[in-house]
Amino acid sequence: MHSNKRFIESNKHGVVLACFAVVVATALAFTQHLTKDRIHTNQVVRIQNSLAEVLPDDRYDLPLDKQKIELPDSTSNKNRTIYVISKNTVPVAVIISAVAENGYSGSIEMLVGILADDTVSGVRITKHAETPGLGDAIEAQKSDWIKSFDGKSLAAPTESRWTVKKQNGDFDQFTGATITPRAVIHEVKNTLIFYQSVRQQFYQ
Amino acid sequence: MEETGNTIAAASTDAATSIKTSTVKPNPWKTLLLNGLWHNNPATVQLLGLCPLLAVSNSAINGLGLGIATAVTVLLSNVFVSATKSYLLPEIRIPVYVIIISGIVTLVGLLMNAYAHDIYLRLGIFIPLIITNCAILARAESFASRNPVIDSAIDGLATGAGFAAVLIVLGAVRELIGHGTVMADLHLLLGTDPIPPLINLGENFKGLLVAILPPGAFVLFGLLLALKNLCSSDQR
Amino acid sequence: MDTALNIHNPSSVARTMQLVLFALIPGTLVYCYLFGWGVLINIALAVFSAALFEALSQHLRKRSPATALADYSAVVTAVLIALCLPPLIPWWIPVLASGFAMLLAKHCFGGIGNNLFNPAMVGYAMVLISFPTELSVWLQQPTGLSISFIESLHAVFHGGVPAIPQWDALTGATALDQHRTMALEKASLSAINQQTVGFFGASYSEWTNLAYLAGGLWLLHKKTINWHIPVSVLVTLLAALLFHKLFSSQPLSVPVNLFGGATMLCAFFISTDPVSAAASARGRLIYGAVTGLLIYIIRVYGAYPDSVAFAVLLANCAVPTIDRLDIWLNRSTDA
Amino acid sequence: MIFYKKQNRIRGGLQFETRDFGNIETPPLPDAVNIDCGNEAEITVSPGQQVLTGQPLTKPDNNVITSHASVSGVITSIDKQVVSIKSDRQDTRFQFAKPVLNSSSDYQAYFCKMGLIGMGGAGFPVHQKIKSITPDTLLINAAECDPAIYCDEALIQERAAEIVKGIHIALHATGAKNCIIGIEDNKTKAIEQLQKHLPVNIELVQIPSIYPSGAEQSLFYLCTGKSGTLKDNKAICFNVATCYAMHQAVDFCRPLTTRILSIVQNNSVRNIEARIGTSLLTLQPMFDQPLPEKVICGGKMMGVTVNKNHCINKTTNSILTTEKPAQQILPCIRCGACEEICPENLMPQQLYWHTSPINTDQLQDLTLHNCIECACCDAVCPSHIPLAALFNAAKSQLEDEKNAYQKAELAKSRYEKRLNRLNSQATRQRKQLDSKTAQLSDGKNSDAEKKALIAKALNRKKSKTPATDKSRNNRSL
Repeated sequence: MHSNKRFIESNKHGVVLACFAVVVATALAFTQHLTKDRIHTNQVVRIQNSLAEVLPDDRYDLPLDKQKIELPDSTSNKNRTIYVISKNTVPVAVIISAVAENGYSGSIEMLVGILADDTVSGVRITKHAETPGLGDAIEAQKSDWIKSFDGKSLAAPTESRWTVKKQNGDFDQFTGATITPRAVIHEVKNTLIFYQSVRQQFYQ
Repeated sequence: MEETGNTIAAASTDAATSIKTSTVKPNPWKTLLLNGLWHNNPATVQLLGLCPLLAVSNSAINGLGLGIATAVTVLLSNVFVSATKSYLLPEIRIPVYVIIISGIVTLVGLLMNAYAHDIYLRLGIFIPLIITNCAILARAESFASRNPVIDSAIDGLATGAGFAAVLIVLGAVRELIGHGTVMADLHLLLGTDPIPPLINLGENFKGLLVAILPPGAFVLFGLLLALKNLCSSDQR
Repeated sequence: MDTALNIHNPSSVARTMQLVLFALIPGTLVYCYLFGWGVLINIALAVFSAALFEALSQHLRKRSPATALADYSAVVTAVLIALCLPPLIPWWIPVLASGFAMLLAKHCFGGIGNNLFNPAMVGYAMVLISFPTELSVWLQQPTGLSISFIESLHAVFHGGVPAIPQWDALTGATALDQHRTMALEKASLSAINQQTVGFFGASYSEWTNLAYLAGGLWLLHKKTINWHIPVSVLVTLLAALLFHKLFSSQPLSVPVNLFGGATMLCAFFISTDPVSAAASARGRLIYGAVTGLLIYIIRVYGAYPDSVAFAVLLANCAVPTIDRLDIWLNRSTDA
Repeated sequence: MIFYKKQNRIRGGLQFETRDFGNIETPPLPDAVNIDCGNEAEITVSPGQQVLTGQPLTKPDNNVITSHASVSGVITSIDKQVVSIKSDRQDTRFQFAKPVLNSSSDYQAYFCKMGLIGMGGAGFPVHQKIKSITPDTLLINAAECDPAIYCDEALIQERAAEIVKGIHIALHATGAKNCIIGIEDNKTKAIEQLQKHLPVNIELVQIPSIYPSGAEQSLFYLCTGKSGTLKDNKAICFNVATCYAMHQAVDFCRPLTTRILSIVQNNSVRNIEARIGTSLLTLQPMFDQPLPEKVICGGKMMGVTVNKNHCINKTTNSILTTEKPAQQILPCIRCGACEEICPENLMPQQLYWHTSPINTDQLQDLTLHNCIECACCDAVCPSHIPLAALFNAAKSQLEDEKNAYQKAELAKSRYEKRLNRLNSQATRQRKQLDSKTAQLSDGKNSDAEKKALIAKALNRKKSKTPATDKSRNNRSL
């Protein structure tokens, strides 16, 4: 008899818990439904903004993220994400994701925008763990250094000058940090070489 | 802490039931507000929720963002817990608190994701982690579950505001020392056009980078605690 | 252990600190000989500001400022900070470092004897984290006294030396930093050695390290410091380096790491600070080993070129645990 | 005689200084002496009484130390167990009968009568020491207990033959089979003298001249290599001065009325044989300079500061006028010097940390109870922290706490026992009651019987009530 009473007792707890769970779940489902579209828009806008940073404004049709493809990079055996940018359905530029593995502390992730004339339209760092105050000058918010890639191509400057000034290159180094900029420069160059190998796939 | 919760509960119910005694005692709502904001501040007195506090307070706007999220959560959870306290059987009260709090946090997270997307991304994991902020569970258990809805709401508001205030102050100090600005990027929260910072020491200001890095958070929070204790001891 | 002391050997905190200062003289002189007046200017700035901040903290804590300055501990802290900093660094950096050391690391914890962390290293780490750019500008070649005192003062207070137009070319990373850069870029060990090794250690800083070693040995001889910490730090560091050479493909030069950076300064002067080190002989051996291992780990895998400050501070964190462990070990061996 | 150097060493410790000094001097006979007889002794003399040198002042009792007049003269006053005697400058000796000493108990009684105590410093009565143990080994302590005391060294240098006689008496009195003498290796003259007089069956062991090897525990370890207490090793220890006193007592029937002590000053060391009860002021001629207000009695390390009118007693082994310079106590810098020097392998620095405020558990973990308060740590502390004094205070507080705890435990167990007793009593009563009720309700008693019982009870009550009412009324009136 006693155990029976306890059974009812514990069932009662279950029921109360379930009620709370249902109420909360309903509220959440409702909110999720309300915010779903807006959150999606936010995400799209965000990706577009980051892609747009490496491209001048007037050369593409929205949305940027529709033309997303993955291609293998034979030199690093990794897949690269490539966004093909079109204007009036004609491809005008590509944005290629790149990862510099040999940063001062860990790898540096970035996006490289390349126009149809094979010049760099822009480079932006998306993720890094470089020393604060020293290596983080690669961020566009911290310094203009990253903009020194704009308009460069594999032909100009010549391959040997794709390095820091200390090694007779065309690019500035930062005071106290050479590894970080060198890693970025090296990776942009690699990306350009990769771009050359796959170029004909976008521009028939 | 539980004890203080009890005394507040006792004081407020006393005052609410008998008007005669309330003339002798200070206004219970004022007491509740003062407790949450100063005397029993969750961050500087109870030292609860320090992980998010130290992690995200590297700028005033981050502090404000997490502060609002936390304050809303503690306010809503206090109200909910207080409103449903008659259904809260002792054996299942903690699971129910967890359901309520995690539901509210998810809700706040969704809303922030939708209406303050940049701040949401900046705060990252610390929005869902509000659930683990023991200050909230502590208020639900020690106050809301044994006090009327209005009192609980005020208590939640005071506690949340107290926590948010510490976050904002610490964030502002760190931002000022580290970057030379206060309240930069306010537009990220309001979703408007860029707003200039409240204080801007200029481009040439050489900030102490350590202030916005984690070690600086510990040092400055320690100094903030010392300052708070100094003020409290002066009052005494 | 049979160390019976002569009772007539007068010992006091002030005397200990004075001996430490004496032992730092050869290292300071060599440093000056290599890199000129900037070193002395750094020391002067740091000592002066440390004395000022010490007096200020004593005053704030309602104690007599004079008594605190009498024990020379602030001076030792300041000199250690100054010796870690690059010469010709802007004047406000040694001042700030001294301020952090005295106010935050020393007096916030209750003054001499109570500081959990080595004050000099707290001060240095604070400025290193805050101003990495300034802290990584070292004179690339030994200038000796070729930069005059007035020019040095100008460089410290206004930045740059007007008489030397190629100032930027003159500055660069230390041998240890260059070693790390080249290792990260997968240069060959021989190339690294060619670039960074002088006669027997890291180029140029090998001489300061040798001078610190000499001063440290003198301190050992005077029984001002115990052998445990220096031996433990150096042996562990050496063991870790050799272990790395055996098992890791990443190139690494043992001489540069052993006679480079602040290795010897750390082993004999920084980590031997008694207040922030472990209490017992066995504890000090463990403490030294922790420091040595951390120096290796942070130098090879960390984000800052020389890791001594961080290694010492992290080992300081471990001291209470080491002390507890020591009591526990004592009890279990007694039982 | 076996003579060798032992290689055992204690850990840490302080090195001795070797200082030169002349022969033992005898200061002029004092005009008056003040002899403290101790709190428990029963004084058998009265003011105005004439006493002779060596005459007992108290009744011999196994539990106390017998005191004797150290000069002949008239007792001027007895104040708080201190007997003051005005000397008559005759120094006439009180004659004791030649004792018959055949057994250990004879010796005990005789030593008690002659007021012999351990002269090394602790001053434990010799008769009690002999009574407490039947030893195998007799350890003779020829080492000084403090680096700045030279009285034993002087005694050995001049009176080695007498000491050896005393050792034979001690061997006889204790029944020990073998005997070891421990002496520091820097006392070359004293070692020479002992070597001259020692018979073959006594070992002379040189120990390193490091403080605190003179403590009997360390000395025993250094001489034998055996650790553990003396009692565990069936050993007994006497100081050389004690042996000398035994010789004086047995062979010349002289009670303990003088003692040899060192006067240590900045420029000189003198050893004097002074009468017990002599005031330091009357010893002024023995000092180079005017006596300072305060001097240290009992050695540099463990001595205590006393006033200049202090009187010499049986345990006064030295007077230091070299006062420690008053140094400011600074915060501990954890340099670890104290830990290195500690002969007991303790961690004084950690102990110090836990003495303010006292952390009982930690202090016990760090084995504070093993501290011998040798004050080596004080001597090396660069911050001049009086560690030994702090440890002494902490030890006594720990002791108090332990006692209080034991008392509380005792009271608790008493209370629990009482509670148990009451409980069992209550259970017993309840059982009795239950059995009674069971008897009443088991059906044997019919309803009528019950009614009758009730009525009977009611009647009983009725017959009582008026009386109580009346008394109540009376009271209210």
